[in-house]
Amino acid sequence: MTRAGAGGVGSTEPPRSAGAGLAGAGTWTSDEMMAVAASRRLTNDSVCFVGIGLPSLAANLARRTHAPGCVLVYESGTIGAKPTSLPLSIGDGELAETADAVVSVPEMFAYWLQGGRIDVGFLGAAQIDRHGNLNSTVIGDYATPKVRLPGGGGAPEIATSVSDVFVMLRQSPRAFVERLDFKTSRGDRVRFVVTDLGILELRGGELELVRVHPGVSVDQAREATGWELRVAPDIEQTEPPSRTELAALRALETKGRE
Amino acid sequence: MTRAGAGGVGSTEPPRSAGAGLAGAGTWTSDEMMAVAASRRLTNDSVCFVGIGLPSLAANLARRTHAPGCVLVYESGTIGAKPTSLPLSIGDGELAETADAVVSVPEMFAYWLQGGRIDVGFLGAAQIDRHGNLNSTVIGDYATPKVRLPGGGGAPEIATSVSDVFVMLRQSPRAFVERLDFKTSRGDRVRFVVTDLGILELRGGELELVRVHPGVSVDQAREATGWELRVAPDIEQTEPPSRTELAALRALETKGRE
Amino acid sequence: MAEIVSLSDAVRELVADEHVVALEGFTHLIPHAAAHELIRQGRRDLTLVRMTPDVIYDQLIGMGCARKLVFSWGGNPGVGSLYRFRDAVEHSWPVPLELEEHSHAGMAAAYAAGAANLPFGVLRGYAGTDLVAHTRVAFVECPFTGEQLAAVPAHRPDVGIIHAQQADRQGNVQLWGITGVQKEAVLASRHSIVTVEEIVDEFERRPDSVVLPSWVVDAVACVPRGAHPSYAHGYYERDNDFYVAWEAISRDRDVFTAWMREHVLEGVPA
Amino acid sequence: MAEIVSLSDAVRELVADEHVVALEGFTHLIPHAAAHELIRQGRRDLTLVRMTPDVIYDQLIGMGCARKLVFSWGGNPGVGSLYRFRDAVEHSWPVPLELEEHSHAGMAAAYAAGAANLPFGVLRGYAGTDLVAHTRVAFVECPFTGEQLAAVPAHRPDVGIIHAQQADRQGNVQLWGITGVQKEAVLASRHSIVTVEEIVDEFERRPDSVVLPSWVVDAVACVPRGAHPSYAHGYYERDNDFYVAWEAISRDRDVFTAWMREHVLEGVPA
Repeated sequence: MTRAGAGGVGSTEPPRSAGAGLAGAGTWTSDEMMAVAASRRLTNDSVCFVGIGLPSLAANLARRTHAPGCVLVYESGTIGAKPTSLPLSIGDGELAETADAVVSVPEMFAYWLQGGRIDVGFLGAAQIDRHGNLNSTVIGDYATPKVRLPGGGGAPEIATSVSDVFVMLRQSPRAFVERLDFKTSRGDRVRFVVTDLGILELRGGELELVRVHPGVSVDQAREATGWELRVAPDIEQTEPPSRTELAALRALETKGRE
Repeated sequence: MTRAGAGGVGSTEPPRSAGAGLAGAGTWTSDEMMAVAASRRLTNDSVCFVGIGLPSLAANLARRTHAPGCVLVYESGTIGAKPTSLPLSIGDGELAETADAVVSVPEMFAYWLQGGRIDVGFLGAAQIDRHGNLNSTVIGDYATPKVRLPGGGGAPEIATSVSDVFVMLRQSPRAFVERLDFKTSRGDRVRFVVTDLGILELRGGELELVRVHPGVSVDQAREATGWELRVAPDIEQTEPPSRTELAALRALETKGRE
Repeated sequence: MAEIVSLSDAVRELVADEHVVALEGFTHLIPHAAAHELIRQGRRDLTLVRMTPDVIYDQLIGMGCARKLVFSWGGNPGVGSLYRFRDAVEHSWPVPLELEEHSHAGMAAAYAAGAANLPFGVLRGYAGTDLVAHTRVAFVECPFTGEQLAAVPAHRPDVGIIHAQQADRQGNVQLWGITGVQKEAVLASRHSIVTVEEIVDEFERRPDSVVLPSWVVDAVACVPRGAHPSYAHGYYERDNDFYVAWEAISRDRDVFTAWMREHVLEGVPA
Repeated sequence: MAEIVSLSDAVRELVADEHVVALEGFTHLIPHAAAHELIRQGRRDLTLVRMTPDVIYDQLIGMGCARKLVFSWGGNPGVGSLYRFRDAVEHSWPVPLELEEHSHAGMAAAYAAGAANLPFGVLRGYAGTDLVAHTRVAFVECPFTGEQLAAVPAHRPDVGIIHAQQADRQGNVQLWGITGVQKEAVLASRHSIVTVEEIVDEFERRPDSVVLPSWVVDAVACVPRGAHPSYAHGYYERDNDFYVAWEAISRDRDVFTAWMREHVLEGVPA
């Protein structure tokens, strides 16, 4: 419940500029671009720890496009869930109904997450630093916070138990900060960060901009970052969402809203 | 699997004197007397950790006579088993089929036994000392044993996790010893020991003979004990098995053998 | 053996001021009706334990029932903030709220340790986070490998409260679907209350279901729709509109107070 | 993802001499056919792990496959002694057998720790017994209460082997009835082999069943009656006569050797 969506991207941040950030591309929203970009990094063999919101959208999109074998594990205890529509919460009934098995929450965290059986974990946050460390706990001082956020939930151990952490987080100087107000989870295993502007990868311990989404400039990404952003020499533009990806995504979203 | 029956009374010892020890009473065997005497100590509220053999017979007899509410828990994971016949092993299919629930063995030992939810645990052994400590591990030296016994199984933690330990063990100087060859489980929680000769209770940290079975003399019990046996001043004779008890017992045994 | 009683009797008899109380249900079978009864009976200074203090604890906290919260994720899932929780932490309204904050893995290990009657649970966690400085966690060394692992103190609530689909007439309980940490919450607690959708003559056992035998439960109360606005698998769906609507109700002290008066304080006790 | 292969291929590929191997099944679903395959393929110097090394390990030990035994109860359940086990311990026949002896609770905690990828398991046990001096156990102090608790090193076998009722064509596995410690044995092991009664198109899920998804299993082999003489709930009953007969077979080295030659070495591989 700390993944993007609940703890970060989706809900505690107001939707900033869905679509508008794409400077006229206009045929998809920035949320859709983020979901598509993240889904492409999942493979047919991936076992993913999935949260609600964009991560769930990305993982379910992967299952419906290039990675039908991708296994979805929700921290509520559902292993191998195959939802037909986007779940409203990580504990939706359909996850249990379509799962290979449902286990208890203590078992999920002990045997499955800590057990080292999960390849990919999605995380969101309110703040990220250049090393991929995340804050989803407080803005301001812990004892006298300016904003009390939901807290870490699964994040501290997801961040250290999965092989690859995928972060999904809208890019802004408020979120991409020089210094976290609180370190909720460690960045060591962050593989990349998908934002509404592009994709960053952790290279040599520091996040580096490796892709900008269509219609986004490197300067925009720099301005949206609270530290001096490293830019990869070989930076490329993200491949725009394909017709197939968008169709699959919208089918999912529509069903989820019905 | 270390309870009387598997680890002690029932099988590793040859049947010594079934019936004969009762000096002509002749209408029940000493096994039956032991099962009846143990079953009487169970109440309608008892939650029992049951092994195979005499303990299972005693607990199932209690359920069929004065304690229909007595809950049987087998270490194989079956909670609230209601077998119609005597199980052949602690893992018989009928235990699972008639149980309220079946849990994993790690859960059984962690949440249910160590959890402190079991009132009564039955134990057998090859040796017992005057403090109720038991040996079901080796006769002779551990590294170069004269006889390698099956080992502790559940006994070490049963002996310290249940409220009351009931020991069932045939009485002989070979079994009732001054000094154990190996301490497999502690005697602190032993409430009484049912033997083929009588009943001993742990009083002030030492076992004391409080009952002799019909046809058994106190001297017989003394001779069958490897230390100087304390005898309760108020020692009584065990009430012989009633017609009801014997009928219920034999119905169970017959079904078990079918 | 569980007694089958009314919810108000169960709460009256088993939950006292200053108790440590865990109401569990991980996104599913959240015992809302029981929380409302705690509010109606005016319990104070509770230490509330729950992995995901969502709307149910927002209500308890906003009504001033809690002195301390032990938790790992406090939000309105899929919607946003819990404003009553935030108001208590940020502005001590209506009373100050002490926090003992864990990760999900730490909370789960603490419940499992409690259920197993151990004083602490062990996990590979917390290390390298700022949580370490702000919660009850210690590090223990593996006597075989030398590795440092996190230890969390076991949860041992005075009362564990859950909602389940069914009880039988003997007070045995069955729940299924997402079963979360409910078994551990009941087994870790000194006493337990289970509200159920219905009382049946005999269970039909379900795959991945949890059965709690009557002798580990103190009180069973039949409260149909007792998990609303969360859901009861096989009985009713999550009332997602309510979660969305809670955002506006929770955001304002007066709106919240009026809503609670109308819907809970003056509601019909179960 | 599990591959569906023959038992002999699975054993050939995954089990090597000197491996630590756990064959589990608590009185039920004991993987006898897999043990026979280990014997036929002549594995040596294995460290065999099992809570209840009953007839299955008596056979492996008597055939000289094992160098070490990690266990908690070694008898012929309901019958008596394991004479091959005793002969190895008492007279080093056919080879010496090192023992690492635990209690059931300790073995269960060690498997659970292994499944959870922890280096040790914690329990309230062993204290005050002579086991402490003869096994791998240590005591750790609770950092919150000061209580001393036993720590056992996690089981992390090279290969875990179990028998289950069913696999589906993707290699997902389902077992039910008494499920023992099999889930933990598989999850604690680096590799795993599951023999099954049958391969089905789709599971019918059962109450209290365990499902192991294909991606945590290495090899599935279809071996009907692969648990005989133990039983497979819903398929066949325990062959109690065999357990009783084993007493006489096991008691004598020559009788044992002849029996194994006839029934296992010259038996038809699965």
